[in-house]
Amino acid sequence: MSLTSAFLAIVRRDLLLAFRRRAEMANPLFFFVLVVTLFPLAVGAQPNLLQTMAPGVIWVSALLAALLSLDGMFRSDFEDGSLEQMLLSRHSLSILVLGKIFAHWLVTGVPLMLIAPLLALFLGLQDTAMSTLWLTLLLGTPMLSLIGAIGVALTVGLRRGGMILSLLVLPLYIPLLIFASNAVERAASGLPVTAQLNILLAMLSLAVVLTPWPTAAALKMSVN
Amino acid sequence: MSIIPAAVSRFFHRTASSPHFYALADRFIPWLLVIFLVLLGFGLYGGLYQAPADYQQGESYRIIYIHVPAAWMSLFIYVLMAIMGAIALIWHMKLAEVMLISSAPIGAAFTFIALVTGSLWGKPMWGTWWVWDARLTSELILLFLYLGIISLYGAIEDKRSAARAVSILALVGVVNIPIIHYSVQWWNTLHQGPTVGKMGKSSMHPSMLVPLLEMAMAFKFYYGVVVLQTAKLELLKRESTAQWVKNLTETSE
Amino acid sequence: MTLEEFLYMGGYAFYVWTSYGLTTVILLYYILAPVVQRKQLLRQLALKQKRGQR
Amino acid sequence: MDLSRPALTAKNLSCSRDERLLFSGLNFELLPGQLLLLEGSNGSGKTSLLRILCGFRDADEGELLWRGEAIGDSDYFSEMAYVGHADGSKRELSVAENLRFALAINSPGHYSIDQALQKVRLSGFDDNPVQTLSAGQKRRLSLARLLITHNHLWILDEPFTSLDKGGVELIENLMIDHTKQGGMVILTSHQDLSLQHLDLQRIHLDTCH
Repeated sequence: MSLTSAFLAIVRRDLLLAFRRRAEMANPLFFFVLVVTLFPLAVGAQPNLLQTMAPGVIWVSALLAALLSLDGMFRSDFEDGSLEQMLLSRHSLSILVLGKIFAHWLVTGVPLMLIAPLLALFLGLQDTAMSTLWLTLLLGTPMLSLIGAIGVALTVGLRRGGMILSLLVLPLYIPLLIFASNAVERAASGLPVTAQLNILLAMLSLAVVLTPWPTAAALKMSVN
Repeated sequence: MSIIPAAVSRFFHRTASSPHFYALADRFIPWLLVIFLVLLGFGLYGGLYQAPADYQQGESYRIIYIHVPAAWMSLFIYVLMAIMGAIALIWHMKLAEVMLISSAPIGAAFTFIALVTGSLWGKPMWGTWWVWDARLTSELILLFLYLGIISLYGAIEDKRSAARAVSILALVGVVNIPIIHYSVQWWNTLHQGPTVGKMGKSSMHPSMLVPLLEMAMAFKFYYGVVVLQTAKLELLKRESTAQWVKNLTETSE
Repeated sequence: MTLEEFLYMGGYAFYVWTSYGLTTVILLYYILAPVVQRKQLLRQLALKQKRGQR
Repeated sequence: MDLSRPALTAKNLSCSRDERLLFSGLNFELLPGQLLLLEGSNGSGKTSLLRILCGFRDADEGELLWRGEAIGDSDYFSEMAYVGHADGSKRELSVAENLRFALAINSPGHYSIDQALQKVRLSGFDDNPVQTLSAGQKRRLSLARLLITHNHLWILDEPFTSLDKGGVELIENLMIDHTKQGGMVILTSHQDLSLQHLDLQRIHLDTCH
């Protein structure tokens, strides 16, 4: 019982913090919209081209936006000593870490999902693909936070960890990118996508179970 | 610690002590080098001279004798690094850390070789230097994983923390490699990309297959030599103030 | 097969020999670099030690 | 709790940083009710030793025992608390919110949040965001965390910095209370302690080679 309450306490705390820093919180979201906007400007506004590119563009932008938001996941806890206190908590760090990741998803992943229909509209994505885009974002964005957490935990002690963070995390995002954008693509052409969604679901369950351990271990290393 | 019999753990700690390892490496290196050179000789002779030309690809297929063994090595070394990482994390064995970090550059080098030779092989086959073929794409991602490890190790100043970070990353990477591999392969069949050669091992004639295996073995022994040499250097760097290093510098004068 | 034929590689000489050449250079570098660097390091350490003794 | 048996035992600890040996062969025993003061010049490894005691770092050699067991196997970590250079409080959250979070991830101790705030003379500040507090008040807030959570051993890194005379006295009184109840304190300090009537042990790290 107290384990759940510790988990909830950390989620509540991080949500409260995000709310008090809401100006910062919106930045990755603006970034997401901005990157998507750049594509029509760069490749031209032919509706056909944009329509075929839409799933890939949205997912690559989501990846980059998540990457941008990752740095804040442990940074302030590391700098103000909260992380040390969490290490000394009587609960295992991986549970607290899972709470932090969950909160991070709530404040970064969920907004991405909410704004995605607008971007789909910008790019002229078929209406039939909309629900699949939503589902892939629902299954995929938590993975962005989970996998990203390992990278942040490894680099949080570095003065300029941002570059290395992207080098560490982006290759690990590749399977997600492949399956998610493919699912949307298939849905757009009216094909069934259950296989892709099942794979994403399996990957998400695996990530939920496996990523807190290396993240906790990496945080211990970083606090050292 | 308790799961391991005391004798085994004593053996490990004795072998794992730096001066002991240093001396042991010195004893092994010449042998590994000789075996490497012999295998290399056989492999090159068989692959470049004895084996007949491929009926479809002509002589260009001979790049296979470095491309495929290098690709195998790139994966083999990464898996070894993850094993070293696990040992380093569980038993805090300094030597495993050293071996892990000594393996990274050579693993990256093999990955790079596999990429470049794949491209050189692909040019006459496809007419372009780069095609998003499944093996080449996986190999490219693997190169990124190696570069991540190398740059993370370089970025963390305290080398003990750095070794721990790299161990974690190698383990995370090794869990992801099969997922990446299959996702890329799946993506590739979907987009109907071309593939290098026809690599059905069973269909390969023995006169072609044997040199390939000889080269693969040769590369493993080569890796053995390099990793021991690099580990020796790394140990000296890390323990430059230790007494055994001081003794060593005196005798080398 | 003459030497020329062998080197010609059925018209693929450039691709085959570039592959083998590049691999040779890389492998040689990685086997020699640690040896050279270790000798340098040992020399430096010996120097430091001598300076320390005086 | 057996008061005559050492609670924390350090055996032959050594630590080096960036190839420089900070200390080696360090032994000590800490009995319930005792206070251990770590002294030494800057860079002598005081902070490193504290971090080893907190389990953030591993010692290069040696072991730490809590009531006779290796600290990793014992319930050491639920019986100790640490206040370091960084406060460990969130600037954007209020005093009470910070303490409630600390309570949620630890076991409750002797004092309620209100009592603790009174003890560290922060009552009435419950709803103030931490970023509006002065440096000394922040420090006292982190001490309040020691009071509301369950612990026997306090590890304090330079607890007297940025405190005025009253603040120093306050911490000293807290430490006296804590040790009287059988608690222990390990701390580093530049200032000399005026605590003659405490069971005080000193370790000078510059001499530990």
